[in-house]
Formats: sequence, C-alpha cells, structure tokens
Amino acid sequence: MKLITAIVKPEQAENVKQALNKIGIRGITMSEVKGYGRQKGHTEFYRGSEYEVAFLPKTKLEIAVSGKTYKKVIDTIQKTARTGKIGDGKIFVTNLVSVVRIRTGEKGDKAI
Amino acid sequence: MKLITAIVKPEQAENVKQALNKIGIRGITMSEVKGYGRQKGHTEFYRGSEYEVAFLPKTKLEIAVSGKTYKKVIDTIQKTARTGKIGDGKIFVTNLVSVVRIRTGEKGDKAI
Amino acid sequence: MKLITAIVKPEQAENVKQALNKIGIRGITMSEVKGYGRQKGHTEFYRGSEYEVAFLPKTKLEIAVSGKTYKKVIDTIQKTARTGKIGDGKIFVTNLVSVVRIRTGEKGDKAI
Amino acid sequence: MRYLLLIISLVLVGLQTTSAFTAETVTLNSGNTAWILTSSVLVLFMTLPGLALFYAGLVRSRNIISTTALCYGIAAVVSIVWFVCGYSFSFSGEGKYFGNFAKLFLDGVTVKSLSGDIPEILFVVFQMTFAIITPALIVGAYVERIRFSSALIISVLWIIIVYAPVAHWVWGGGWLAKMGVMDFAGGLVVHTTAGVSAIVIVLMLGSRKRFPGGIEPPHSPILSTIGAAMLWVGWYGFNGGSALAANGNAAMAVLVTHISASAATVTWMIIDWSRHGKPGIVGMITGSIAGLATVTPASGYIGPMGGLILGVLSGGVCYYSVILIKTKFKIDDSLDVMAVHGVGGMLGTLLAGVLATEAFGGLGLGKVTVGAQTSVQIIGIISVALISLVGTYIICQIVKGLGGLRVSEKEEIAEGLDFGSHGEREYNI
Amino acid sequence: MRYLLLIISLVLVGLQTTSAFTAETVTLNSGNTAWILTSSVLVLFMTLPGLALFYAGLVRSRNIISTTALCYGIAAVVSIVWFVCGYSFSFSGEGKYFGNFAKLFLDGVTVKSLSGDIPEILFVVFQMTFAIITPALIVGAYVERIRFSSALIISVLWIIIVYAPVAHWVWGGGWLAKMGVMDFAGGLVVHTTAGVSAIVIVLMLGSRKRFPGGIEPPHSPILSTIGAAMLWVGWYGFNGGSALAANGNAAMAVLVTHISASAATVTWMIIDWSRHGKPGIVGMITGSIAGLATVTPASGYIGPMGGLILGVLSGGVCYYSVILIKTKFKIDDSLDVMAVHGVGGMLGTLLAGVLATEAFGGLGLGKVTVGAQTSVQIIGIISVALISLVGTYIICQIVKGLGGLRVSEKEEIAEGLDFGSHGEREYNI
Amino acid sequence: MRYLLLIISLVLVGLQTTSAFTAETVTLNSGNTAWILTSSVLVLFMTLPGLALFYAGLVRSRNIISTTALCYGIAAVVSIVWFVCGYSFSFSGEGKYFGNFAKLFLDGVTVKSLSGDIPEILFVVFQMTFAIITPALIVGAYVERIRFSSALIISVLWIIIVYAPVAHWVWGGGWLAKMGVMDFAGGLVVHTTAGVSAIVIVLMLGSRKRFPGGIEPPHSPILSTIGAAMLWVGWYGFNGGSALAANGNAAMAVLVTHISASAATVTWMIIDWSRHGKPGIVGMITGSIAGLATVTPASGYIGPMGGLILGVLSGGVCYYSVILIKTKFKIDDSLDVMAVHGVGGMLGTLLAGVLATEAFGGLGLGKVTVGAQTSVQIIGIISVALISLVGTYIICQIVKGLGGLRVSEKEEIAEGLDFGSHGEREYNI
Ligand SMILES: Nc1ncnc2c1ncn2[C@@H]1O[C@H](COP(=O)(O)OP(=O)(O)O)[C@@H](O)[C@H]1O
Ligand SMILES: Nc1ncnc2c1ncn2[C@@H]1O[C@H](COP(=O)(O)OP(=O)(O)O)[C@@H](O)[C@H]1O
Ligand SMILES: Nc1ncnc2c1ncn2[C@@H]1O[C@H](COP(=O)(O)OP(=O)(O)O)[C@@H](O)[C@H]1O
Repeated sequence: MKLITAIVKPEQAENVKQALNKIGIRGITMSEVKGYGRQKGHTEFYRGSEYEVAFLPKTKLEIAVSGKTYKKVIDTIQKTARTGKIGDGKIFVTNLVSVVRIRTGEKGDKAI
Repeated sequence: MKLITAIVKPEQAENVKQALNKIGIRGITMSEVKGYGRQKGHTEFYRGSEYEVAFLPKTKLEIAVSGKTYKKVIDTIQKTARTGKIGDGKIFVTNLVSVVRIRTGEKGDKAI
Repeated sequence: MKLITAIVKPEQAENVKQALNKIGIRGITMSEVKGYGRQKGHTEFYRGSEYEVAFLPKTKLEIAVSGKTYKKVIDTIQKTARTGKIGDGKIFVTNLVSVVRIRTGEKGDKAI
Repeated sequence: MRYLLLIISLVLVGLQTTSAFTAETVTLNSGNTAWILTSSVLVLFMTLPGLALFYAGLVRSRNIISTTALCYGIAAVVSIVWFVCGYSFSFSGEGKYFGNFAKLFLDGVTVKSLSGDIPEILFVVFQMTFAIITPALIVGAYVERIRFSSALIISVLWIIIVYAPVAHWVWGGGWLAKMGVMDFAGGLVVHTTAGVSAIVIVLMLGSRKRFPGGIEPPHSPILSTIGAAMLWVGWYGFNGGSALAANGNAAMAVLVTHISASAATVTWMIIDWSRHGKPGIVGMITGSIAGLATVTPASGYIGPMGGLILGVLSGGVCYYSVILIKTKFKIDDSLDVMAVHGVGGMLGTLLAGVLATEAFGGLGLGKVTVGAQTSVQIIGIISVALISLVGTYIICQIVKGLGGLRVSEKEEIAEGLDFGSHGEREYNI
Repeated sequence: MRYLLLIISLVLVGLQTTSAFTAETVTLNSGNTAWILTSSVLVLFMTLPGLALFYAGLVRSRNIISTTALCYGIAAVVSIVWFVCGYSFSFSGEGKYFGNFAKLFLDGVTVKSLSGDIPEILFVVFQMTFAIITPALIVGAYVERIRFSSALIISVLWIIIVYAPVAHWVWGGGWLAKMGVMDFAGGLVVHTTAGVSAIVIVLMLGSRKRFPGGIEPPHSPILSTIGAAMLWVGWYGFNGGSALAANGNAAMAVLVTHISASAATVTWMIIDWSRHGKPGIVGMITGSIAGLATVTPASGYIGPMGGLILGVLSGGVCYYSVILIKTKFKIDDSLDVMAVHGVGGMLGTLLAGVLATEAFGGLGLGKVTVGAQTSVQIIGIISVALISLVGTYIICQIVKGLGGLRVSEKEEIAEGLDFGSHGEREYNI
Repeated sequence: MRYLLLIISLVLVGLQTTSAFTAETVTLNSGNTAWILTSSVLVLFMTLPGLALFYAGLVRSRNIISTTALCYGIAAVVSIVWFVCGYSFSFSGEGKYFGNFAKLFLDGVTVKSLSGDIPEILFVVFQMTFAIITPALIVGAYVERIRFSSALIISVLWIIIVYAPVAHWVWGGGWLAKMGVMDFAGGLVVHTTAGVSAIVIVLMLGSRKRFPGGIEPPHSPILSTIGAAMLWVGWYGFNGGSALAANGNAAMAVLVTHISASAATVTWMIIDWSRHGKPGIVGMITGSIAGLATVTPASGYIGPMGGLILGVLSGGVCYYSVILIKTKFKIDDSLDVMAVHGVGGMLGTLLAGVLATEAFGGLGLGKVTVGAQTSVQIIGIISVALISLVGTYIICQIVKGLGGLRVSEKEEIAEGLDFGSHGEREYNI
C-alpha cells in the first residue's frame, strides 16, 4: 500500500477529486497548506511598505491506495491537477506499512 | 520507528489524546483536515440554492513511536476513536528512517 | 529520496526557510499544526474558569530532498530551528518511493 | 362698501395665513434637524459598513476585500459626484424631467438656506446618503467578477443618468411627483432602480464562471448577519428620516418598518424550515432585508397592520423570486439584488396606495381613490423600470468600450479578486 | 381707563401663559422626539447585532450561528408579539396587576396620539426595543444545547407571562409604580427578570454535556468585544432614553451609566490581574456589562459619584457571583446571565434609593426616607424575582411537553448546533 | 398720556424682547440637546469599537486582543480621570494656561446647569468622549510591544499633563482661544497632540523587534475597514456635534467632513493605484481617516469646496508622510499616528483660516485678515506640538522609572501579546 501526497493549486483540487472519484477512489484527506518553490511569491503593499509573501496557498491531498492502483492514481492526479504553469505542485509517494479502518478494525487493503 | 497518522472525528480527538497519554505517549502533532470517504457529505441550502459539501471536518493526529510500542498505540487509537458510525476514520503507518529532537540534536528512539 | 517533516516553533519558521534557501533548497510545503509534548501547555482563565490548553501552535515544514542532500538539510533545520528551550520540535524522515512534478510529469530527483 | 371690506379682510386673512405659513417654513426646527442629522448618520452607516459586510459575508473568502472595496469606493466617488452635480440634477429647479445646473457645486446653498424647517445643507447630506447606498446595492449583482475601475465608472454615470432623473421625478417635484406618486423613502428611487439595473448589468457582464454548479456557499454567515443587523437598525433613519421631521409620522414609519422586517424574517424562516427542514440564518437575514425594502415606499403612509401584511408578502414573494431568477432563469444576479430589492421595492410601491387606506389602518388617501392611486403607482414602477433598463444598458455599453467589464479568468478562478484587483489578502492568521 | 387696560392686558398675558403652558404639555416636542427616536435605534442596536456578537464570541465556533440566530429570531417574533398584545398588556389601562386588551394590535394608537410630549407610537417603539432585548439576554443561559424552536416559543410566552406584567407593575402604573418603586431603565423589568428566568431555564434544561470539565474557551474574544462595545454605546440610549426627553436628566443618566461601566471594567480587570496575573479582555468587557446592568435602575436618580460606587461594587459582586454560580454551585448558566445581569440589576435596584440621596450626590428622594424607599426596592426585587421564577417554570413545563427543550446529544457534541439546527457553517475559508 | 402709554408699551416690548432673548440663552434647547447626546454616542462609538477594530486589523494576529484591550482599557481609565479632574482642569475657570480645581469630581455641575442651551453635564459627556479617543489614537504608535500597565499609566498622566492644558488653551477660554485660534473639533486638541506624542513615545520605546524588515502585513484588512467605516460615521458626531447645536452649522460641518473623507479616499487610492498598480482597501481607508483628521479643525468654518481641497491635499500629504516617517526615517510609528493624524491635524489647522474665506466658499473670517489668522494658527500648532513633546517626554521618563515600557522579547516575538499580556487567544476555531 502507498500513501500518495499531492500538493496542488487550490483551484484544481475539485477537478482532481472528481477525476479520482471516476477511477474509483473513495477516500481522500485534504488540507490547506502554504507552498514555496520555483513559482515566485508576490509583493504586497500596505501604506507604502513592501511585504514579501513567499508562501502561496496550496491544497494537500492525501490518499491511501493499494499497491496495484497507485500508478493510475498518480497519473490521474498529474493530468487533472496540471495547468502547465509553474507552481502546479508535486506528488510524493511513500510506503504504507499498515492501514486500519477505525470503525471496523479491518487492516490492509480492505481498510482503504 | 514508525509514524502513525490517524484521521479521526474531531469530537473524538480529545479522547484519543487522553488514552494515548495513559499508555505513556508524550508527543502528538495535531491538525485540522477535511475528509472525503464513505461517509456522505451533506447538502446546505442558502437562499434556495443547493450546495454539496463533500468534505467533512476531521482531525489528523501524527505520532512518532518506537518500533516496539506502535502496535499498542494503533490499538489504543482504534478503540478510543471509534464510535461505530461510518466516517470514524483511518490509521496509516509509515516507516521512519530517522527522528531528531531539535532542542538537543538527539536521534532515534531517544528523540521521540 | 527522503521526505523530511519538521515540526518547529512558528517564530523560527522564517529562519529555517532562509537557511534552507541558502543551502539550495527551493521547495517547501508549510502548514499550521498544534503540538503536544514535553513542553507544558498553559492555563487560560475566562470569567474565573480555568481552561487547560494542551496543544500549542507549531509550524510543520515538509521538504522532499534527494538521498544525497538530506543529512545537510536535517542538520540545517536542527541548527536554525533551535532555541534551546523545551518545545523546539522534531524532525521526522521517511523514504520517498517516488516524486512527480505535476507541471511536467518529471519523476525522481529531477522532480524535486 | 361691505363687499369691499369683506374682500379686504379676506385678503388680509389670506396674507396672514400665507405669512404664518411662510413663517413656519422659514424657522429652523432644532428637533427635526437633530433627527435628520441622526438619520443621515444612520443611512451612511447602512452602506459603511452595513451593506459592505452583508455582501462580504455572502461571497467566497477570496473576494471579500473586493466586495468591500466596491462598496467603499463607490461611496467615496458618488459623494463627490453628488456635491458636483448630483444634487443639482435631482433637486434644483421645477423641471418636469430633470433638475438643472443652478446648484452645481452646491452653489447658493449656504449655512442659512432652509429646506422646510431643516437646513438645506442637511437635506443635501441626507439625500447624499441615499445616492450612496443605491449604486452600492447594485454591487451585489456583479461581485466576484467585475473590474473595480469599471464598477466605479458605472456607478458615477449611473448616478447622473439613472438616479438623478428618477430622484427628480419622484422627490424633486418632477412629473411623477406631480401625478401624486407615493414613494415615501425609495421603493422606486432606490430599490426599483437598483433591482432593474442589477439585472441589466448581469446580462451584459455574464455569470460567474462556475455559476450555477460550482459556486461556494457564503463564506461567513455571521459577517452577513452583522451587516444585516446594521442595515435593519439604519433603516430606522432611512424610512423614519424620510419624514424630514421628528414627529408621529417618523415614529410610525419606524414602527411599520420594524414590523415588516420582523414579519418577513419569520416568513422566510418558515418557508426555509418547511422546505429544507432547518431555518438558516442566511435566510432569516435575507427575509429581513426583503421586508425592509418592501415597506420602504409605503412606510410613511400605512399603519402597523399594513407593515405586517407587507412583511409577510415580501417574505414569500422575494423568496420565490430568488429561485425564479437564479434557479429557473439562471441569471447570476449573484446576491439577489433584483429578487430582494427590486421585487420588494416594486411590490411595496404597488401596494402603498391600497395599504394606506383606513381599511388597512393606514393614514388615508385623502380624496384620491385607491384605483386611481394604484394606477399612478403602476405608472411609476413602469417608467422607473424603463429608465433604469435603458440607462444602465447605455452605461454598460460605454464602459465595455472603455476597456471591458470583467477581470481575467485566471483572476476570477485562481487567485481571487482580493489579490488580483487589490493586491491584498484577508485572514492572514 | 388705565386700570381697565391693565386688567385687560393682565388677563391677556394670563391667557397667553395658560395657553402656552397647556400647549407645552400637549404639544409634541421635536427635540425630545428626536432623542427617543435615536434611543430606540440604539436599544435595537444593542440586540442586533450587539448582544448577538457578545454572546457569539463566547461560545465555541460550532455554535456561533446558532447563538446569533437565537438573538435574531427572538427579536423578530417578540416584535410581532409586542404589536399584537405585548404593548397593550404592559401599558394599557389602570390595572394594578395587568394591562388590558384595549390596545391589542395598537388599536387607537394613531400618528397623532401623544405620550407626554412625544408620539405614543414612539413610546411603543422605544418600549418594544426593551421587550426585544430582555428575552435575548436570557439566550446566554441556554446556548449550545437548546432547540431553536423551543427557545422561540419560550420567548413568546415569556413576554406575555413574565415581561408584560412586570413592565406593567413598574412602568405601566401598576402596584409597584404606585408604591413608588425606583427603576429608571430596567433593573427590575429587564435584568432581574432575565437573570432569575435564566437560572430557572438552566435548571430545567440541564447543563451542556461537557460542563464543567470539557468546555472550550470563548472562541473569539474580539467578536465579544465588538458586541460589548456596541452594548456600551447603545446603553446611552437605554438609560439616557429612559428620561423620555433630551434634557439634563438624560445627560446625567448617560454620564452615570458611563462612569459605572468604566469603574466596573477597571474593577473586574484588577481582580483578574491580581488573581491570575493577567488582565484578560473577556474579563474587562464582562465588567463593563456588569457595570451597565447595575447602574440601569438607578441611572436617572443618582449623580456621578453614585455611578462610581455602583461600578466598583458591581465589578466585585458580579465577579464573585460568576464563580459562585458556575464553579461552586455548578449551574451551567453558560454566559452568566444571572451573575452579571440578574445580580447586577438587583444590586442596582437595592441601592438606587440610598445613592439617590443628596449625601451621595444624587437628585434626592423628596419626602421619602431612605429606609422607606429601600423597603419598597426590596419588595420590588422579591416580587419580580418571584413572578420570573414561577412564570418561567410554568413556561418550561409547557414547552417541555410540546416536544422537549434540547437538541440531540450527537448534535450538541459532534456536529454542533450551527449545522445541526441551521444547516449552515461559519468560517468557510 | 398717549405718549406715556406708548413709551411704556415700547419699554415693555423691549423688556420682553430682552427677556425673551435672555430666556433663549438660558433655556435648554431640546433639539440641540438631542443632537449632542447623539454626537456623544457617536464619538464614543468611534473608540469603542471603531478605533479598536481599525487598529486591531492592522497588527498581526497574535496581538489583536492586546491592541483592542489597549483601546478599551484606556477608554475606561480616562473616563474616570475625566470625572475626577480632567473636566475641571480643562473647562473650569478663566485661567490663561490651566483650568482650576473648582469642578473636581464635577462639583457643582448639576442636572440643571446649562452650558449654552444644552445641559452642562452633556457638555461634560461630549468632551469626555474626545478625551477618550485622543490617547486611544496614540495606541497605534506603540502596539505590539508596549506593556499594558505602562500604556494605561501613560494615558492617565497624558490626559492631565498634555490634553487638559491644550483643551483649556483652545476650547476652555485659555490663551489660544483668546488669540482667536480656529480649531473647530480638534485639529490641535486631538490630532496634533496625538501625533506628536506618538512620535515621542516611539522614540523612547523603540521599534518593534523585527522592524522594518520582518513586519507582517495587516492580518485582517476587513476588520480595519469595519473600524474605519465606524470612524467615518462617528465623525459626523465628532465634527457635527462640535457645533453644539442642531443647525446649519452642524450640517455644513457634516457635509465638509464627508466630502473631505471621500476626496482623500479617492486621492490615496489613485496614488496607490499608480504606484503599485492596484488600489488596496487598506490604502483607501487610511485615506479616509487622513481626510477626516485633516478637515476636523476647519470643519465648522469652511464650505464644501474647502472640504474637497483639504481632502485631496490630505490624501497626498499624509501618504508621503507615512513613507517619510516609516521608510525614510525608520521611525516605527507602527500604525502611522503621526503621519495620518498629526500631519493631517496640523495641515487642516494651518489651512483653516485660508479656506474659511469667502473666496473658497467658507463662512468668512469677519474682520480678521487671512494672514493674521494664519499666524495665529501657526502659533497654535507650534505651541501645542511643543507641550505635547515636552509633556510626553516627561511622562515616558516617569513610566520608564516605574518599571519599563516594553514587554519581554520572548513575549513580543514568540507568544505574542495576546497570550503574553492578557492570557487569551483569538481565533479558537
Ligand atoms: N522539495 C519540495 N518539498 C516539498 N514541497 C515542495 C518541494 N518543491 C515544491 N514543493 C511544493 O510544490 C509547490 C509547487 O512547486 P514549484 O516549485 O513552485 O512549482 P513546480 O511544481 O511547477 O515546479 C510548492 O509551492 C510547494 O508547496
Ligand atoms: N483512501 C483514503 N486515503 C486517505 N484518507 C482516507 C481514505 N479513506 C478514508 N480516508 C479518510 O478517512 C475518513 C473516514 O473515511 P470514511 O470512508 O468516510 O469512513 P470509514 O473510515 O468509517 O470507512 C475520510 O473522511 C477521510 O478523511
Ligand atoms: N512523538 C511525537 N510524535 C509526533 N509529534 C511529536 C512527538 N513528540 C513531540 N512532537 C511534536 O514536537 C513538539 C515539541 O515537542 P516537546 O516534547 O514539547 O519538546 P522537545 O521537542 O523540545 O522535546 C510537540 O509540540 C509536537 O508537535
């Protein structure tokens, strides 16, 4: 099992969710994060003073998937989150040692 | 060492924290996330228009534990976070390559 | 490749970012979390009632790095996030199976 | 000789009466002045920050500064327009259709000029606060996608081309006033103009990109509730101040206003409750505003029972108007300016005559019949709707030519208008 | 001849004086009317949005819409009740214990009716704003667990069964008024009734599930501070308007109100500071409200030194009352309605007679002795507390029978009342 | 005989007229009283919650409670100081430089005392609201680092050492008043004193630790906008109320105030737009406040054209003053009290004479020449700046001796003043 963590542009999150839904993914955990990268931040001005804002709003999606489907999931995210402009984000994949469904205590692939 | 990530219902978080405390866990990192899964979201109505809210508020707990204790921790979380209703959440376990305590620079189990 | 997750004091985050920048790190994902640990929470009083606040605000930094640089990154974080007082936080390191840059579809070290 | 004496005495009495009348009209009444000063404060408060908050809470969080800045910026530029020419075009001279140029830059309006028994300069201020809120109401139609500069230009032109003529017709002694149209505090001048113009702008500007499917729910019902409460409270000055005196008429206007708002709040709440199983606060406050807008034209003529009737009617009619316009016609009048203000204002104008009769506890219509009065009310509604439609259409065409109405798609969808148009972000927590 | 002239002129002067005098008592005073119009605005503003925000900031974030909707909904329904029967039951007729049915639906109250030298309809409005805020104050006792519909029904019944009789006793010419009880702006009518009824409702409704251990701290002290500031400002109209005139009495009431609020703020702050090492804003604003509630009954009778004394006393007494009720007695009067309003109102009523004496810089008690007056004050407190207790108990029993008082445990603990009862969420950022 | 009668009657008429006139000056005018009561409400509202919100939105989120508590706490303690001695020191007696001790604790100020044709006690209240807002304005200079207790002590001393003397000089019949200085509503008394003292405190206190590089942007532009709107609305009472009557003078003051605010808003917006490509809301509201502060001293003397000129000038001059002080001189007057209020107040005071001339549509200077008047204005500015500078310097030295001015570095940088000084946190969502 893999844990896929995708950092995407907030306005693309809904797209990604729908696409994942279509390929049968039923569980996602989402959170608001701030990202710093190649995409330049911006400068804000208040009362004549400059404020550099390095971190831009991004959305983080975490999805636990079985070993079989994870490539397809990565692929789907990459395609639907993409706008082609700098700052589109990253996908990170880590190994999951174990997954538990709290309600039932089920473990492993069944718990996903 | 393992990193245990639990997605639980917000109102259960306090319970879980106390239970973990009892079994000697002294460190937890918590954050607010939104979850999408088998548990249906809901529909809100404003001025006669429908708004589907797919993502529900969840609480994410991250706990680094030593290889020995992690089963007990998973068990405790599963039991105390459980309400038996759909949407109770998941526990994900990943391997930790290394842990560092910033204050002292200690590494490994001692750093947890 | 490694995913480095650092939990630091919010007021140290800017320092850490700048130090990482100097050693060539160009990407960071940041989020606000709450931490519970050896550092005592505090008690608040409102209208004569006590409220225990166990969780303190922390900042979480996630940084994907190549296998080569990760030790230096950990080192830099540990040094710049450190105030020497309890509650300075932790660094967790996990293995990354794969990294994808959404914009280009590049994989692996190039995607970081 | 006797006839002569009689005539002379009659003339004298006449003169005396006249002079008495004149005397009464030429002395300043400090109590009335105090109340109209206060009412001006209240009506300004309705826009800043009332309306701004009401609207800002209903949009998504990336457009909150933009929505607020629109209300704020319009208030500032319209105030200057009012001083330069708006007042003169609305209230100077005896013209049938337009004011004149005599009071440009408030020429001749001194500290001592009176309007009735209050300072004319105070009448200028009080009316200015109405001229401010009317284009600000329209903001609700075009939020989350309009260019800031375009909205400012539209508002300036709109005051001159739509608002000033209508204010002159109805309140400045123009043709509708001469026909005896009843519009105590702005059912026509404020709400009908705003509602109709809102629809015109939306049709020329287009919907928000994700409308109707992808619109987010109001990001802060509480912010909107604060705004709505301020509007409600301020409306005491809006309607009560329109008596231009601190007397029973003002007090009655305040009471009927409050009763209508309360009844509409409860009505909207009940409909929501029965349709969706829960009474939401956004519905309750929308009901209040519907009730307030609807009672506005009638507020100085009716009794509390009339207020109750208008409240209940407005709660129902405006509720279904929202659905009709947004869900059925798919017109993205984003915060329902037409359905709440336009429809409400027209409804209240239509029924003002009927409910002013003694049968409904109103103050009576004098010698005019209900039918005759209602005909005049209908003429008022149609003519005001027409000038709003045509005037706003022309204005939009002009501004479209000047550089377009909308922000870029990227700004609308991705970064939001707060950063895109104003370079700022709310919630830097 | 000269005598004749003198006599005639004296008679004329006499007539003039008389007529002038008569005129003065039956003629509308526009200045007073202006101030009471303004005061009505201010007292409504205290509830909408003042009190709603004050309370909303003190609950946890999942119940903010619920708390606000309670205040808002109660304001709407109570307004209608007031128009239908509340005013008549409170202020019509000469009954010792109750008003009568003569002014149901404000029958006979026309634009021209006067009450003193202001329009009667304005008196209706001003008193309505008091009737609105009183049951809204009680909201603080039962937030975070009550059923919305039950709270509305309780409030409607409460106005009829508790508020109207007490208003009649004290302000409507009833038995307490005849005994000469001193309650300038509502220490008995507003604060004692609200405080005592709060406790009764809490005892019948039960505590919040997690009380006392698991209660979250106020989720937004700033929201509460905005509300408290609005309450403070609005109280100028609450107490100052109760003079029913714009005169020295109103101004003095405003001053003593302000001084009491300031002194109570500082007192509460100092106690917090010395007990916990830090002065919190929640404590400061709670102190202000305590000072304002406490000075209310006395505000038209005392001088600034009396205000200072009441302020300091209320800061201390209400502080320890909170601890007594919440911490010692474990009664979950959630936002301390009894400790702050009830105790404050009773304290001020008790001391009104003493502090009204010239010794404390008050306006004097005329021929009544301090002892006699204080006895009357005590009779007032006891009788008003009693009817509040009994009346509210009966009401709760009725509403319990109608379908229960509380929301489900799941709603209370898990989803919160915002979504559970209203289907909405705040903070969709 | 006929002549005798004639003479007698003439004398009688004369007497009557005289007595009528005298009567007029000694009788309370309820309309004026109503307006000054309302104005007092408005000016208090400017501080609570207006100014508190305006400032709270501009700081970082960890200092929002601290900033609000400073405004709130200062309001409370200064009110008590005003009652104890502030009023007496400012407005009692005929002294050239100071008031006297005659009205300590408002001794002798009864419900019946008049000040002009309004109750003296009302004048006390109205002036109190000015005494409250002035030290609260200074809060903007020292937020995010000052010790709460030090700020309270500074404010108390400041009212006695700086504010009371200046109020006496300018409004209490002191030497500047006798020279004929024009300061209608506080360009000198409020804004110049606040601005100069702000700079002095900052220089003695030091900058925020991360200034200028690491300062966060305003955490909530909307909160500040709500505050600014409240300030704008309240300023109707600030300047309009300073006429101490509900008349044409008050109305004109309101109009010019509004025009200046609007013009300054637009000016600041345009400068921001052209410099940074986008018009931010923080800039717009700052412009409004600059325009309001600047027109204050002139508001009762000028016409709307004068208001427009002052608005445009203030928008530009204050804009560049901010940059000069913050960016060039690196003085951490954190929320620009000097640049906006100080510079604005001085600018308006300087130009009051010129713009009051008929040439600019003002009410005229009578027999004084523009040059003479402007000299007096300059003397006023210099002397008021001087006492503010010296007085505040002494106060800071005293308070420094009492235990220091700043919070610990840890509190300032790490935990924030909300928790550090008040033990509370905002946004417990
Ligand atoms: N090495 C990294 N570690 C963690 N997060 C990263 C890393 N690099 C980029 N990110 C995240 O991805 C986002 C987009 O990256 P950026 O370099 O701006 O553009 P792109 O992905 O198009 O190259 C960043 O805002 C940040 O949140
Ligand atoms: N595959 C998944 N990957 C990541 N998070 C998931 C996944 N499945 C579920 N979750 C998280 O767990 C929460 C509960 O899951 P859900 O399917 O609703 O109920 P249950 O856990 O009872 O089966 C979701 O809201 C989501 O946050
Ligand atoms: N075992 C753990 N798992 C996850 N997070 C932890 C763990 N221990 C500590 N933390 C995080 O690190 C923060 C600091 O830890 P703490 O024990 O207070 O101080 P220190 O790191 O100086 O020993 C905590 O607030 C928490 O966010």
